[in-house]
Amino acid sequence: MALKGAIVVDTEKCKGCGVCVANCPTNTIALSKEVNSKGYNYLYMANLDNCTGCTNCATVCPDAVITVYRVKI
Amino acid sequence: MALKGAIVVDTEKCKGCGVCVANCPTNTIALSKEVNSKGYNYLYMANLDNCTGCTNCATVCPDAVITVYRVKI
Amino acid sequence: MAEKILMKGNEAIAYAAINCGCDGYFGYPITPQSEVMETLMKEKPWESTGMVVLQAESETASINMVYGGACCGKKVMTSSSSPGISLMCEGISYLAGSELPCLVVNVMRGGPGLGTIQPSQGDYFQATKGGGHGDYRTIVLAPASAQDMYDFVDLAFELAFKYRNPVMILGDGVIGQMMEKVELRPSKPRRTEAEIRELCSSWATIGKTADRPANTITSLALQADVQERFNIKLQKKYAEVEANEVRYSTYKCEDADHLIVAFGCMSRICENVVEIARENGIKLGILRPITLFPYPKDALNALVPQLKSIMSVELNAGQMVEDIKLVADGRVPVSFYGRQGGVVPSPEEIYDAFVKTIK
Amino acid sequence: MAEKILMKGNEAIAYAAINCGCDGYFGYPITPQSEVMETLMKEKPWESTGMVVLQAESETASINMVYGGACCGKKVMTSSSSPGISLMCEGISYLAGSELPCLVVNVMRGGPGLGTIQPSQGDYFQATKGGGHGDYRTIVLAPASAQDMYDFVDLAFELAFKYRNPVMILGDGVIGQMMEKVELRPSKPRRTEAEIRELCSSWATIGKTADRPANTITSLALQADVQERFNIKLQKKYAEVEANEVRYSTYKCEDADHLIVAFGCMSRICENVVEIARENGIKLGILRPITLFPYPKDALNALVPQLKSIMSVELNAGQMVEDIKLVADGRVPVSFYGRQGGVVPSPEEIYDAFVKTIK
Amino acid sequence: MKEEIIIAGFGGQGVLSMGKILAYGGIMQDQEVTWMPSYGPEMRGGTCNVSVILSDNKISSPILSKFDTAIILNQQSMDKFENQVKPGGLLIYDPNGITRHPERKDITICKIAAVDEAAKIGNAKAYNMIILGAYLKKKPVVSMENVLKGLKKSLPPRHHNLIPMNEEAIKAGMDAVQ
Amino acid sequence: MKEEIIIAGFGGQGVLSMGKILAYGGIMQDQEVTWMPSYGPEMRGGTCNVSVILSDNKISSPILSKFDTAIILNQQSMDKFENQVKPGGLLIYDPNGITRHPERKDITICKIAAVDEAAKIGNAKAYNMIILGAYLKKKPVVSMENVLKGLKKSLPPRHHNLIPMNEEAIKAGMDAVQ
Amino acid sequence: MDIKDIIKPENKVYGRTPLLKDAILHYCPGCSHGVVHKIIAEVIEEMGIQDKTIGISPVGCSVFAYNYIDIDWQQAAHGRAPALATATKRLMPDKYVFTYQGDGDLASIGTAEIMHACNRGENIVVIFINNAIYGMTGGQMAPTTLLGQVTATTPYGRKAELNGYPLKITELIAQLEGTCYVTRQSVQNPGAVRKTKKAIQKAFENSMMKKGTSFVEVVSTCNSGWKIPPVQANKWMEDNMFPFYPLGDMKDR
Amino acid sequence: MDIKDIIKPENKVYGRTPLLKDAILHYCPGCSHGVVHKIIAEVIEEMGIQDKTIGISPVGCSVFAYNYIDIDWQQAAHGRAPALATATKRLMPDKYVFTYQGDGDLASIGTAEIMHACNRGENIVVIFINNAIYGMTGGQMAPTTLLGQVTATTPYGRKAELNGYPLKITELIAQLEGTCYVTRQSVQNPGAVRKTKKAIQKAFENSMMKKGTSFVEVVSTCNSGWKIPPVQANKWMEDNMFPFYPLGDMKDR
Ligand SMILES: Cc1ncc(C[n+]2csc(CCOP(=O)(O)OP(=O)(O)O)c2C)c(N)n1
Ligand SMILES: Cc1ncc(C[n+]2csc(CCOP(=O)(O)OP(=O)(O)O)c2C)c(N)n1
Ligand code: SF4
Ligand code: SF4
Ligand code: SF4
Ligand code: SF4
Ligand code: SF4
Ligand code: SF4
Ligand SMILES: [Mg+2]
Ligand SMILES: [Mg+2]
Repeated sequence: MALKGAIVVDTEKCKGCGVCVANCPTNTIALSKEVNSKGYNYLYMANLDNCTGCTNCATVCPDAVITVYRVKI
Repeated sequence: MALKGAIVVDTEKCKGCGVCVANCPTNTIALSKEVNSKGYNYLYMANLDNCTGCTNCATVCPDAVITVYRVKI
Repeated sequence: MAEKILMKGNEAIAYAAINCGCDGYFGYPITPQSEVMETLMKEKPWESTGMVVLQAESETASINMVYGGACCGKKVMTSSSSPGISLMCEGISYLAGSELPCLVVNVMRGGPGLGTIQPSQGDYFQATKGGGHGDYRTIVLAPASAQDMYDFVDLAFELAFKYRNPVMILGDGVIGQMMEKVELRPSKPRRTEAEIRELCSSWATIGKTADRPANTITSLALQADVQERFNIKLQKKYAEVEANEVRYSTYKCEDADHLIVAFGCMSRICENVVEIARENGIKLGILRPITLFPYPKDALNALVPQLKSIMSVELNAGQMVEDIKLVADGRVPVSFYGRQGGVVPSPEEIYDAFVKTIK
Repeated sequence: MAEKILMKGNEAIAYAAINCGCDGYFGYPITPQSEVMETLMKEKPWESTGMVVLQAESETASINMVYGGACCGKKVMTSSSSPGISLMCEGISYLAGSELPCLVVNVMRGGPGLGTIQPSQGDYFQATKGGGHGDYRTIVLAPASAQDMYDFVDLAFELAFKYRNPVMILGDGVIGQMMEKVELRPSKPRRTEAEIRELCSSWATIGKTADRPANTITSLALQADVQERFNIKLQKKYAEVEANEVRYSTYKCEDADHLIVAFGCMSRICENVVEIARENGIKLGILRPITLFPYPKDALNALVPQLKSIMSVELNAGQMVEDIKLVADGRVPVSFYGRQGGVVPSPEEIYDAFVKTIK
Repeated sequence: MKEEIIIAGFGGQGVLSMGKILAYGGIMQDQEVTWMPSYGPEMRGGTCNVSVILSDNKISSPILSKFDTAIILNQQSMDKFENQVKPGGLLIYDPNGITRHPERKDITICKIAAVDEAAKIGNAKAYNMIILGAYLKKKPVVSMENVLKGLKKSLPPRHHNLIPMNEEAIKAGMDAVQ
Repeated sequence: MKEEIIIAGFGGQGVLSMGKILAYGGIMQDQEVTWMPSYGPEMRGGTCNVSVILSDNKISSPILSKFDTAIILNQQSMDKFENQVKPGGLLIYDPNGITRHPERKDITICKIAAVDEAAKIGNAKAYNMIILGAYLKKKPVVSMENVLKGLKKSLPPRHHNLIPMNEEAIKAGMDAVQ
Repeated sequence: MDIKDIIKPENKVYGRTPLLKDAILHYCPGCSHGVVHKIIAEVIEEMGIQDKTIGISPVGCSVFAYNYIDIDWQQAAHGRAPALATATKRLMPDKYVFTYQGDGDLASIGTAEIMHACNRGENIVVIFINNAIYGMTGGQMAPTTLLGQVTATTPYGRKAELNGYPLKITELIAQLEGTCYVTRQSVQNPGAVRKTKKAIQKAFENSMMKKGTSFVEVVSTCNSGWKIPPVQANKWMEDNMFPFYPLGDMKDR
Repeated sequence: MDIKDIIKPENKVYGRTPLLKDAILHYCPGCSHGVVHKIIAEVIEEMGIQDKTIGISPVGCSVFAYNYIDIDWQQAAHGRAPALATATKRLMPDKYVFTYQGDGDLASIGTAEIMHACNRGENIVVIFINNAIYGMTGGQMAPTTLLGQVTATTPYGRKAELNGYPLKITELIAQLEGTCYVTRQSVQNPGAVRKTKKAIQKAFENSMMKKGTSFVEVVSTCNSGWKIPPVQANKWMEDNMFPFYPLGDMKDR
């Protein structure tokens, strides 16, 4: 049984610190080239398929802008 | 060779606390019945002959009012 | 008739605190006011009314404990003497800036520095113009007897909560150390949790419930305009205090040609000066400001037209005299007589000084 | 011509300290003045002049380090901003009470409490009437430019040693944070041990030698009469300071019908108000007190007869205006315009307020 | 009636509590009273005094420079207070420890060797009560009944058993002066 | 001559140092200058501005409510400062990150896409120098020579090697506007 | 499986706790304060004690903690939070009272207040954010700054002779009779975050058991003050702070 | 042999050091302060450093130390002596600088100042008179007051829940990196006095060797505050204080 996950990022509140990226075990996420209205390169799911929904990214996010979803498949 | 001692007390500065008396190994000293001008029962040599000049009394005196003399006999 | 007990002004503060439902006292020993905490510790109010009494590690800690307690809508207080009050300046500024009710008692001694432990009124400026930074005011009550010390505690808490503002009782070594008869007032219970919730739940930190947004006690505003709006609100409150809370008494002012203004212990001593003056055919009266902030400007102003002179008598180098001059505004000569460093002048001495000013 | 360097007022304080032979700086970070210590730490004067620079654990510690250093006849200083200065109130009272020379810099921010870090002049009362307890005074210098910040450091030490009294430079966030050209003055070496011995051996704690009795720095006197004699001596000294050390400047006062009194950054801003007024045919001038204690009473007094109005312009709720009124003494109407909480008014705004007062 | 008294001696002679009993006595007979001590740091050995006022009317100044009565228990206090007795007033003193006796002629001077009296009744702690007795004999400003009431008020209940002993000492003091 | 400038954007865009170089340039040509920053706590992300005055005469008020020139680098600053440009004045802005372009008709408005220009010369850090160039092109209040002298003064010696690169960026900025 | 099918309420496994208010945290990107705020909010939520919890914020970057966690807050003067907490807890013993303090606030100006509150055994929780610097005022040296560390007031690196030694205040606190639980944690990776959360929960629980003071140090980063980007800052912390400030429980009674 | 023959200058074996001024100490009879003053004066005399020694007196009974020991003195604000000493020593590194502080002064209001001066390793000497009470102000509880001990502010005896625990501040000080010598002594008998004197001398010597702070605690009596006569007070101290505050060196580098 595998886990499949997805995250939703509140991009306006993301500050592009990259701490989540460094803690993602599946290389799912990256910082965008674009900036939000605060001038930050916000987080997005670069490799949609990789995410296992492990919640690591959300756990370490200082701004609590990541919501994690997971299903068992 | 024995030691013989004597002390001189600055009776006006003595406060009659008795700490010296408690620390004299030879029971030489005592507090007077009379008071000095500050109202204290000052120290005196009650048993002149006992003193060995060991300096204990002077060492513990908080008011540094005892001078100790000693001769070897 | 209520029982009359012989007690020091400092003891009166302690008994009054227990009696008027004070919730907490936080203090640090300093002469001449240590009897306040000592009396509380002897009385163990935590076993009777539930009042908390704590010896803090310093005056800085004391005033910040008061800050914490005041945040909770509790009736809390501290007491100290001049150097200790200086250490509270930051804290008092915070309390005023956070609009918190509390009582600070200063039993003044001679300064500056370590000074002397003898009576003084050298902290008038500090108390009335703010020892701490920024534009704030504390309501300042000046007791002249042990009974005042007793009565002003309850009054102070009433005013503190009415205006959500620190109140200071500005006594001195004479008033703190002297024993007099004190008549005890009927006792008030401490406020219950429910009463506090009712009275203070719009601001106090008593636990955020679902029916209201979280309360925050703070004196911080990063934006200048936000801070300014707050400052203006504060000033409005102070204006209201000035309009409503002036307290003073007069003695033989009806026909007075000359006026002594004096507060605290000096107002009593000056009553004897009035007797001497009147024996000598001089119509002298006394205005005693009971609140130093708000200052009894109107009362003084109303007397000015009938007066030939005003003399301020203080245990300092001349502080309240400035507030008198601001009211007199050039219409009548204002002089000053004071002793410093803990020396308390006798009525005769003051009379002699007074006579010189009118010659 | 000496080099002119672009620097913040805060940096100017640091460079001036090194340059005028300051022996020690003790401080604690606080906005908007942290650049003072940061600049000193960058410049490492301990390697050049031998000046000691130490980050203390608090403002309380800082001012007491200053106390210790001042006891040794050294040129020592601290700097802080409003809440930090409140924590120094006890220490400053001790310094004054022990007649010690030192420099305290207050780069004022908006209060009360934590307030805002934006510019303010809300600590005028605290600085001039004594934030601490007891009757003491600090000499207070009010800079209006980075150059003033630079120049006043040396001046402050001169005055501090001349009168053995703490001197305060009372700046604000504008003056501290603004960069301007500063002309550096010829540098003075730190005093040598021999010079200090020569100058201060009658009082400083530099080691008791056989040729003199031991020196004790203290502000304590148990007997009230001893303390009073000391207090009277202090007051005499302050009177001397008032007689000799008043500093102020005037701007277009010769023909002025109206006067603005303003200090620090506000005195500069008000120069623009004068321009606007004169364009509108109103003869307005400015008196800028440079020393806030001693206050330029005589200068102001001399102007009163020619004036139709005086307005005090301050970044607070109205503090210096009291000192103006005490001089005006009812002879000319005195009004007040102020902004608070860190808001700095524009010349236009002040002009509008001024015009209303003379209508 | 108004009586202004200074009581002065060493710390430890019971000066303050003597004043307090007197003040409480005044309260018992419905008078106004003030009790104003000299106060200092804790360290023992210094002098110590208290001024007490008993009055039928409100008391203005609790700070006095002239007294109706001075009760003086050591030399320093003699030096300080002898001249502060009002003409016609009373000076009571214990000659023990006094090196210069009072010289004024315009006041009543009364000696009470209270140390000796205390030794007589075998209670050194009753020293101040003996002095009080001497004073009350000279100036019965407070009745014995009210003094005892005052004593009761000023002592904590656990010391009420000492009241009879104090009464005895007061009486001894009364008897020791003319 | 008197020029009153506001430079406003995010912290990190080099707003303060741009102002500083300009101020130092003024000093190099013997003018009076003031440089007054908005200041706040350290936390990143807020807006940040500095007003600079260059003047041949003594400068009274360093606090301004109207400016000859506004250099605007984000939307918040546009909202705040567009209306504070004096009639006939100059508004320079970087359209990058601007959602509402300036609307005033009584002032000169000048766009400079400095982010793109910086990318072109391959040096994102030179962003503020490009803006400075654009400004100096529009208002040559300080000569290039004095700007470079100012740069030298405002950079610590160990960074003097960066001056040529900065000069290049200023020139690129000059070229990027008409 | 399409992402749309995953992102459904019933599949949510982690989200922002409602105890965090909607505001954008004013902290710098990557700042540890945010993580600690979040887990405090989660603990309060999970324990169901929102209406019983009083927070006391310091002077320091986290002065504005009150804007983020949806409980009643007191904002203390610099260093004095333990004094406020003492009074608050003694006057309302049925409340959970915690202070949140930086290293400048707690270990420098507030040394006396924290030592004495802990020594009295006040039944409060202390959360101590040790980022080895003064963040708010622009990166000056803190008592906990490491030797050699560059700050605005130690531009050449902290030197013991000039600036004193880094202070292990937590080790001292652990020895005070009044503390019942003293631990040092961090929040740079998911495991660390979870441990810290557990520690904070335990501390809150202790405070109702009259066991004394619970003290949770969180070794943290201040990337702005350190002038190191967030991810590298976490690495720097592991490499430099952890050897000097080793993680783990120091006391648990 | 007649006493007259013994009392001759050449036979003098112990007398008042000339470093003690002629004044009568204002201390209560039997107070430990006097003994410690005396041995400090002796050490300074014996080391020949009168002209190089600066003393810093506290606020407490010993505020007047400057009236007794014939050296230059600074009188510090309550608790702040270590701050004065820090500046004094840094500005005049060739001087011997010592503070003399009571337990209220050092361990209560002055906690932050003593901890930080010691942690910075200031090259000063600290003499700490622990008499477990506030002597000067009339016998209130000190941080070092024992549990159960009766004082003016703990009239029923100190209770941990109400008044906190007695603080072993010297144990904490010993752990600070900046201290080189930390010892606890007493002065109730000749042997103890001699040991304390040696400790003080060593502390003074250390301060010129740039080894850091030397800290000498003297467990003392306050017979007035304790309301126990002097001789019994010494006994009470041995029976009650020594078990909790054991004598001896805690650190000697
Ligand atoms: C009495 C006082 N002194 C100084 C300051 C300035 N100040 C604000 S925050 C701070 C230090 C912040 O450092 P820390 O406690 O470590 O918190 P951080 O910002 O690192 O989280 C200082 C010194 C102040 N506000 N009040
Ligand atoms: C700021 C301040 N707070 C309080 C006091 C009052 N005070 C004087 S001495 C003292 C405590 C003395 O106790 P300790 O330090 O133990 O010395 P001891 O008298 O026992 O030798 C206090 C609280 C003061 N002078 N200044
Ligand atoms: S940790 Fe949070 S704030 Fe940082 S980049 Fe990731 S989502 Fe954005
Ligand atoms: S939930 Fe786990 S796998 Fe998915 S993005 Fe976050 S860290 Fe990566
Ligand atoms: S120890 Fe000294 S003061 Fe005490 S009784 Fe003996 S001689 Fe007198
Ligand atoms: S010198 Fe020794 S023997 Fe002589 S009196 Fe003193 S203690 Fe006794
Ligand atoms: S300055 Fe440091 S502590 Fe403050 S918010 Fe930024 S990273 Fe966090
Ligand atoms: S009160 Fe205590 S410490 Fe003070 S002098 Fe008396 S015995 Fe010594
Ligand atoms: Mg920090
Ligand atoms: Mg003590």
